[in-house]
Parts: sequence; structure tokens; C-alpha cells
Amino acid sequence: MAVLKTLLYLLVYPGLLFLFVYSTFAEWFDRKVFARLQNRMGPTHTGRWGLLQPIADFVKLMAKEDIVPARADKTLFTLLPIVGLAIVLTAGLLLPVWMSDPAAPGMVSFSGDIIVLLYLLSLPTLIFFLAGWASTNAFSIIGGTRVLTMLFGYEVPLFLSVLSPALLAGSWRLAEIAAFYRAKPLLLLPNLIGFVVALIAVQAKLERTPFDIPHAETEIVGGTFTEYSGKKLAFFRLMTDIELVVSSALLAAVFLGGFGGGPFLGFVQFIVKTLAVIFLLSVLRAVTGRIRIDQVVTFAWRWLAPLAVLQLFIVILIKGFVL
Amino acid sequence: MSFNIPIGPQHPALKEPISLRMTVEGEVIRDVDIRLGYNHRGLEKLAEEKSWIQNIYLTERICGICSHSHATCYVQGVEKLMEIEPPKRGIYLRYLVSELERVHSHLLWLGIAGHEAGFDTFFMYTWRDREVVMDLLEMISGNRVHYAINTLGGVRRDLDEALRKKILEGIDVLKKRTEYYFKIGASEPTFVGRLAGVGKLSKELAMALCAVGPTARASGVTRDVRKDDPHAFYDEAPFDVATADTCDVLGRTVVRIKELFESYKIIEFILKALPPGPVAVKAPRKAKPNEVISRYEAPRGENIHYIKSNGSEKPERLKVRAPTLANYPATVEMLRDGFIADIPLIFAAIDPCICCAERTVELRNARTGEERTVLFSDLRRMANERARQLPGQRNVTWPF
Amino acid sequence: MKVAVFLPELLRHLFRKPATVDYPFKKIEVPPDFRGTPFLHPEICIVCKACERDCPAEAIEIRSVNDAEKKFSMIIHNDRCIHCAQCVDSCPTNPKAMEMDHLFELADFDRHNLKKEWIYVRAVLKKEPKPPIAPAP
Amino acid sequence: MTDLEKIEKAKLLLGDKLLEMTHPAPHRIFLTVARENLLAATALLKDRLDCWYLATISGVDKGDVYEIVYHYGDTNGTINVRTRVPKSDPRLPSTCAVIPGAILYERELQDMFGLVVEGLPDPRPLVMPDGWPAGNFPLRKDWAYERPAEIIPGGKK
Repeated sequence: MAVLKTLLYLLVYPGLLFLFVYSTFAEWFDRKVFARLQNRMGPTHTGRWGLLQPIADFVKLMAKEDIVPARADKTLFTLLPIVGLAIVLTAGLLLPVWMSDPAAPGMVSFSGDIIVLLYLLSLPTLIFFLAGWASTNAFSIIGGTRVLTMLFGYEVPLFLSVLSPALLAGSWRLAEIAAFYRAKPLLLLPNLIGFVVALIAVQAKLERTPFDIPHAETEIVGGTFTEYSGKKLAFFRLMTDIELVVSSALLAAVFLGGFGGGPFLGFVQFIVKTLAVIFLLSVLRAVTGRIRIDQVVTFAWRWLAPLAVLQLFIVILIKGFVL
Repeated sequence: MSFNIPIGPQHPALKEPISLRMTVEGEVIRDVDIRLGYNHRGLEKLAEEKSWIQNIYLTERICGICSHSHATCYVQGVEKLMEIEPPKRGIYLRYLVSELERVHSHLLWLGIAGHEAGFDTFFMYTWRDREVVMDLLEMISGNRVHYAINTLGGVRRDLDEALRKKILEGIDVLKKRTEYYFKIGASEPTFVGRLAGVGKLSKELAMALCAVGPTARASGVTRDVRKDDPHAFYDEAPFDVATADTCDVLGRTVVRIKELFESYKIIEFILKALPPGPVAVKAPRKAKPNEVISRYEAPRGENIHYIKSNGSEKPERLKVRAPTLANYPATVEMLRDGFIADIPLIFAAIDPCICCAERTVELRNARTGEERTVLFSDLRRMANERARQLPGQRNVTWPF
Repeated sequence: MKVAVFLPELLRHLFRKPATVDYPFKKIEVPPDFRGTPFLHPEICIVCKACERDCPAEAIEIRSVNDAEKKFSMIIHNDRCIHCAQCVDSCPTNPKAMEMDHLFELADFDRHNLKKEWIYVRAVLKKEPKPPIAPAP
Repeated sequence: MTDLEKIEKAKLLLGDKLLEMTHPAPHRIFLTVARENLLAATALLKDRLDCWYLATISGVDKGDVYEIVYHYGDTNGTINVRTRVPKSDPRLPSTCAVIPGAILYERELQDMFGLVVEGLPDPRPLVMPDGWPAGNFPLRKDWAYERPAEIIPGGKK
């Protein structure tokens, strides 16, 4: 029975199937919002309001010819999309989808899971870099180096800003952090700076405008994914979608608190909160143009990192004097 | 470590085929080779086999975006050869279309600049507003791209009062939108940060390399055929030559937006002063032996046609120089020592129309065997000997 | 310093109707003067071949089918046509024998389907009957 | 500067280098110089008559000579320098040393008319595709293009 439960947990909910469905929905939502902001329609034809469009894209890519360049490192080239997908799926399991009750948490909730989640979220960046490097294409290599260069910019602000609320809550466990803020919702307000910093850093992590530098198509064609096609590209795209869901869920859990109300309401809250974060990310995507790689690093260290440190100070002060 | 990256002949940043071969070190471009010849249609040879009337439509198809400018340049030259004078209303209508075309071309370019800078929202908005002028052109001429409004001795279609009102309304909408773009679009920090200080071209270099159009005007070279060598009614039209002195992509953007306002002014002038009367006179089928140089300020710069007739129904020689070709040597200079990230912007900033630039050869076998690229190093050496280059200043900081 | 200057405009658009049209299902009307493809009114055509001579794309082909009956065939190669309407301008008859329609969705899988052919008998220009010349007194 | 002033100044500048001068239309001045004097004339015009902007170079096949016209845009019109190159000796000095922007047009001349532009910094073909047969110069009048028969792919017939 336990085995069956684990399998169900891994494959159906909140594992593979749920993440697949929800991430495609998130992509649809992102695309639709992006399009509407630009006065366009967005996906319309596949399914009601184009809801099935991301799935159709996925299926189409799965059916396409899969080409491995002759000079590429074939093992690495083939392995990377699968490993990457596995990593983000694992990260998805750690999300507090509905169980924010610290007494009976989710299956893999443990002290320090926020650290593990952050760690799992940095791994895709490495995967992208390796994917670019393994392709041995000039564009991919440039894309790969850009991925790494950007990593040095946004990773520190992201960690600092996500860990500040955890510090305030006094726990390294997502469920406990959510429970803490459910008890004291007013304490979410001091974390506002951290939320903004984390939003921007997550945007950079997800390589979306203005940080879509590693695959800026007008400069370096497909960037890291230039040589990828067919199933491998489909996996990579799915991976990016799931990464979007996981990172926005992380931000939602840490910064937006929770309001309890049992499994069903908790699940609805989870959806609403993540969609709100995705909406903000889409607006950020629509409102900016792509910046240059040197501008990313300058921006991250001149603005994001100091703001994140400021957030940390605020949290420490509150913890020392108010609580 | 330096390596070569090929931009083109097929590349997302290029809407038409051209090959730019970059030698890059990290993210910095060290050398650029340009190779032309992917888009040759042999138009100049073909023009010698077609009659004067057929050539109107042939020259119109030199370019898809500035189709009217080539046809007008050709037609006003041939009218001089045939010694016919189109009626005033015809001339006004012809240049009404040409100013509307300039508006559409510059709006298109603004969108492209946004797209190349990864600012897709700007791209969508400008192109949405460009539809206004495209619809007007369709109503005037019957088609969105190839207006075919020119004929020898005037224009082919007249304008009625309702359409005149519609154009004025459309121009009002566009004016508001353009002001908005000027105010807002040019101050969005991520966008301006990408444009400012990129693709420097000093005035001396622009002159030595014979740059034309907004590229030259953004470097402070005040050249505009409409002012220097006024054709048709441009000596009476109220407008100023838009220039900038920043010598970078931001300057080229500013020049184009300013030119939009100048075009609106000219369009309103035309519609207010539109004289009554016929729109065309009958043209003969033959032209006396003569030669003529026809100049026209296309949206991308000066367009020059050299037409020679020998008394028959067909031209003896039609030489077309499109503005993009004149801007290639300058582009190479602009790209050098830039970042990879700036390639699409700098290249787009000359508003390249490769169709225009390449039209001369009958291309039967386009297979590329061994590589033959054009080395511009020698050109650069010569240009540097003749003109001092500004020290390469780059805006690498976050712009606020 | 300005940040996100486009934001108000963006949020306004979120609640506005899209500017695009759901194209294959909904279509925009073309203006009345739209230049579509040329077609022939065979009953007026006098076979002067002005259109064939002036066509820049060599898309018009007029052949004699039967010399005795003055029967001609005109083929318009729509795969070559550049829709410039010069044939309409060149047509000397009144009303014009050549005219443009409003079609713009012309794509086909087979270029042969794009050919349009008319076989017709040449029309004769109607002349005003001349007033009889008064006989000299 | 009016056309007449320009004409006077050009006469003064070029002296006996000037073979012929026409003024067929307002703002259009055609000068003819010998091939040997082309470079000197170009330099003079550029420095003294403000002809720094070379619009283009056209070539015309006139039977036994090629007529090469350099179109300069000056402040308010064009000055066109014409030179004749005999077909038997198709050589032309390069003006790149004076006007660097001339390189594209001169290379185009080489491709189109089979002229040899001497002193060109980079004499490789510009617009011809690779594998273009040598000795084919499309804009010569004796070069004719044979259009291949049109084959329409498709079902019917």
C-alpha cells in the first residue's frame, strides 16, 4: 500500500501528471496574459480559449525528427534533457501544495526543504550550460557562457531574499514558514522588498525578458537550445514550464503566506497564488526589453544584491526588536 | 579565445539573406566580413528588355517596404526623359503616397528595433499602429504593399473627399501615438540602455564612407535630397531635416521619429493644398535619346536612378542605387568592437533592405561552393587614414 | 529615473479588445477599390492585345483559336500575375473589358488551377452611325 | 552655389583635363575627363567642389567603349564625371584612395562589365555567386540571358 501511495504521489499528484498539466496551464496563462497585454489574442484555436495549445506544442515536438549533431557529445547531449526534467520534477515534489499544516505535512516535507528546493532550482542553470557546451555550436557555446555569467548575477540576491522570510519565521521548512505567516499575516509586509528582488531574480533564473539573454533569438539564434530538436527540445520546454511553476510556487509559499482551510481550499489558494506570481512575471516580461549581459551583472550587483541585504537587515531588526 | 560566428545568410535577426561573418572574442566583435549576393534578381539587365511602362512595376518590385520610392524615382526620371509634365494634382497625390510610405516604413523600423532589442511589446504596439497607415494606403491605392499608384505622367487613381477626411483622421491618430512613443518608448530604461552608445559612427567616417539617410543624419550630416535637390513640390512643402548628433542607434531612432512628425506635416500640407484637376497626362511610348539622373529621398536614404534612353520603347540602361548598399561600409565600422548582443540592433539601425541593395545580377546558381567573403579591413584602414575615429566609448552601465 | 514606463498602457490593454482578427474565421472587408485578380468580359474584348503587350509579368496570353470565326482565347496566368492592374489601364474599350475583382485568397496547391481561360469571339467596336453625306447639289 | 558658379569653378579647377561639359537640366552637370586624369580630377572635385559623397558609379556599354559615370551628390545637385574606357583595353583606375566608399561600386563594375579596376584594395568578386563562369559579364550588351523553358510542377497535364 505504501508503495502504491508513493507511486501515486510520484506519478500523479503532485508528481509528474499534475505538474505536467499545471505547467502547461501555466504556460498557457503566461502566453495569454502576455498576448493580451500586447493587444493580441494569444492562443485561441486548440481547445477552449486555446487551453490545449502548450500540450499540442509538446505533442508536436515529440513527433518531430530528433537530430543529434555529429560533433556533439552524444551521451551528455541525450542525457541532459532527461536529467533536467527529473531535477525540476523532484523540486516540484517539495512544494507545499495543500498541506500547510506543520503537524501533518506533505510526504517529503522536512526541515531544510527550502534549502534543498533552492539548490534544485539552481541545477537547471547548470544543465542549460552543459547543454550549450555539449552541442559544440558557436551559438550554443555563447548561450552557455551567458547562462553561467548570469548565474553569478542573480543567484545571491535570490537566495538572500528568499531566505529572509524564512529567517523571520525561524524555520527552514516551507510548511512551517507558511504556517508562521498564516498566524501573523502582517509580518508579510516587511518582506515586500525581498519579494520584488526575488521576482526579478526568478525572472532572470527562468531566462525570460528582460533576461532572455542566453537564448536571445535575434542575436544567437536559439542560444543553448540551438541544436536541440524533437523530443529533447520538448523535454527542455517542459522543464522550463515546470521550473516556472516551481519557482512561482516557491515565491507564493514564502512571500504570500497561507490562509488555511483544509485540502481543497488550500489547493485553490495554491493555484491562485502561483497564478498571481506568474501574472506578475508576465507583466514584467511585457514591460521590458532585453538587456545586455554586462547590464545584467551590473544591475544585479548594484541594485538587487544591496536590496536583498537591506531586506535581511530589516528582518534581523524586526526579529530582534519586535518579536 | 576568438572564434567565428556566422550571422546569416539565414538568421532570426535578418529578415533577408545576407552573410555577416563575425570574429568574436568572448562577447566582443573583432572583425566583420560581409558577403553579398544571396538575393540577386538581375533587375538591371531585365529592365533593358522591358518597356517603359512595364519597368514601373519592375522597379516597384525592387523592394517590398519602400516599393513606392523606387517606382517614383524611376517615373520622375522617365517623365523628364519624355519631356512630359504631370499635372499638379497628380504630383501631390504621388508624394502623398510617398510620405505615407515613409510613415509606414519608419513605424515598421521602430517595431523592428524593439524586436531586435527583445522589447516585443513595443514591437506589437508600433506594428498595430502601422496598420492605420497601411489601411490608408490600401484605400488610396488598392493594395497594401505594392501600391502601383504611379504611371508615366501622373498617378492612376484619384482621391475623393471622404478618403481625404479619412486620411486626416488617421494622421491625427498616428500623431498621438507617435508622440506617445517618443515620450514613453524612448525613455523605457531597458530599451534606451540598449540603444544609447551603441554602433558609433563619427561624422567624418559617415562622410568618408558615403553613408546616406537616417544613418548619416544621426551622425550630424545634414543631407536630405528633399531639401538639397528638391524634386517635385518639396521646395514649397514645409518641413525640416531631422538630425541628431549622438552618432549611435539612439540617434538613428530619434531621427526616424522626428521624420515621422515631418512627414505628418507634409501630408497635412498636401491634403490642405490639394489642387483640383486631372491626375495624369498621356505619356508617349518612346523617349528621345537622353540621360537623366533621378534622385529621391527614400525612407532609408537617398535613392538614385540613372536612366539612359536610346529612342526606343525600352531603356538602354537603368542603374539603380538603393540606400542600403551605400550604408554597408558604414555598418561594418559600426559593428566593430561592439558586443554580440548589439549585432541585430546595429545592423537593423541602417534599416537594411537587402532586396533593394541587391538587384543586379541574374542569379541562376546560388549554390555556395568555396567561401568568398568580402574583407573590409582594407577599407577600414583607408577610412581611418582619412578620418579620425572617435575613441570607442561604450555605455556599459545601467542607464539610471 | 523611470521604471516600467509602459506599465499603465499595458494594464489598460489587458481589458481592451484585441487589435488582431481571428483571421481564417473572421475576415476584414477589403476596400472597394481593392486590386484583386484581373478577369475578362469576353463580350466586350476587341482583341487589341494592349493588355498582353503592357503586362509586366507576361501573365496574359492571347491566342487565335479559329481565324475564320475570329475566335480567340485569352489565358490569364494567375500564378505569374502581379496584380498591378496595368491591363485594366491599358484596355481601350469603354466600358473596360478587363476588370479587377476583390479576391485575395488565391493560394492553391497546383499552379495549373490558377490559370483562367476564356474562349470568345472578338467583339466589334460599335461605331456611331455616320450621318449620311448630303449629296452635292 | 548655383549651377553656373559650379560650372565656372569646375572649368577653373580642371583646366585642360576637362574634355566636355554639359548641363542638360537644372542641378545636373556632366563633366567628361580622360581615363588618365580621372583620379586627379576626382581628388580636385572632392577637395575643392565638395563632392565627397559618391552616390554611385554607373557603367554603360556603348558598343566599342564603356562609359563610366561617377555620380557625386554635392550641396544642391549632382555632378557627374564621365570617363570612357575602350573595350580593347578595359582598365580603370580605382578612386578608393580618394573616396573609400567607392569600393562596392567599383567591385560591382568589375563583376558587371569585366573592367579591371586597378588599385582596388580588395578586387574579389562582390555580387556574383560562387562558381559563376569566368568571362560572363551580364551588363554587357552582347551578353544575353536565355530564359529556360518554364516547367510548372503539378497534377494537370
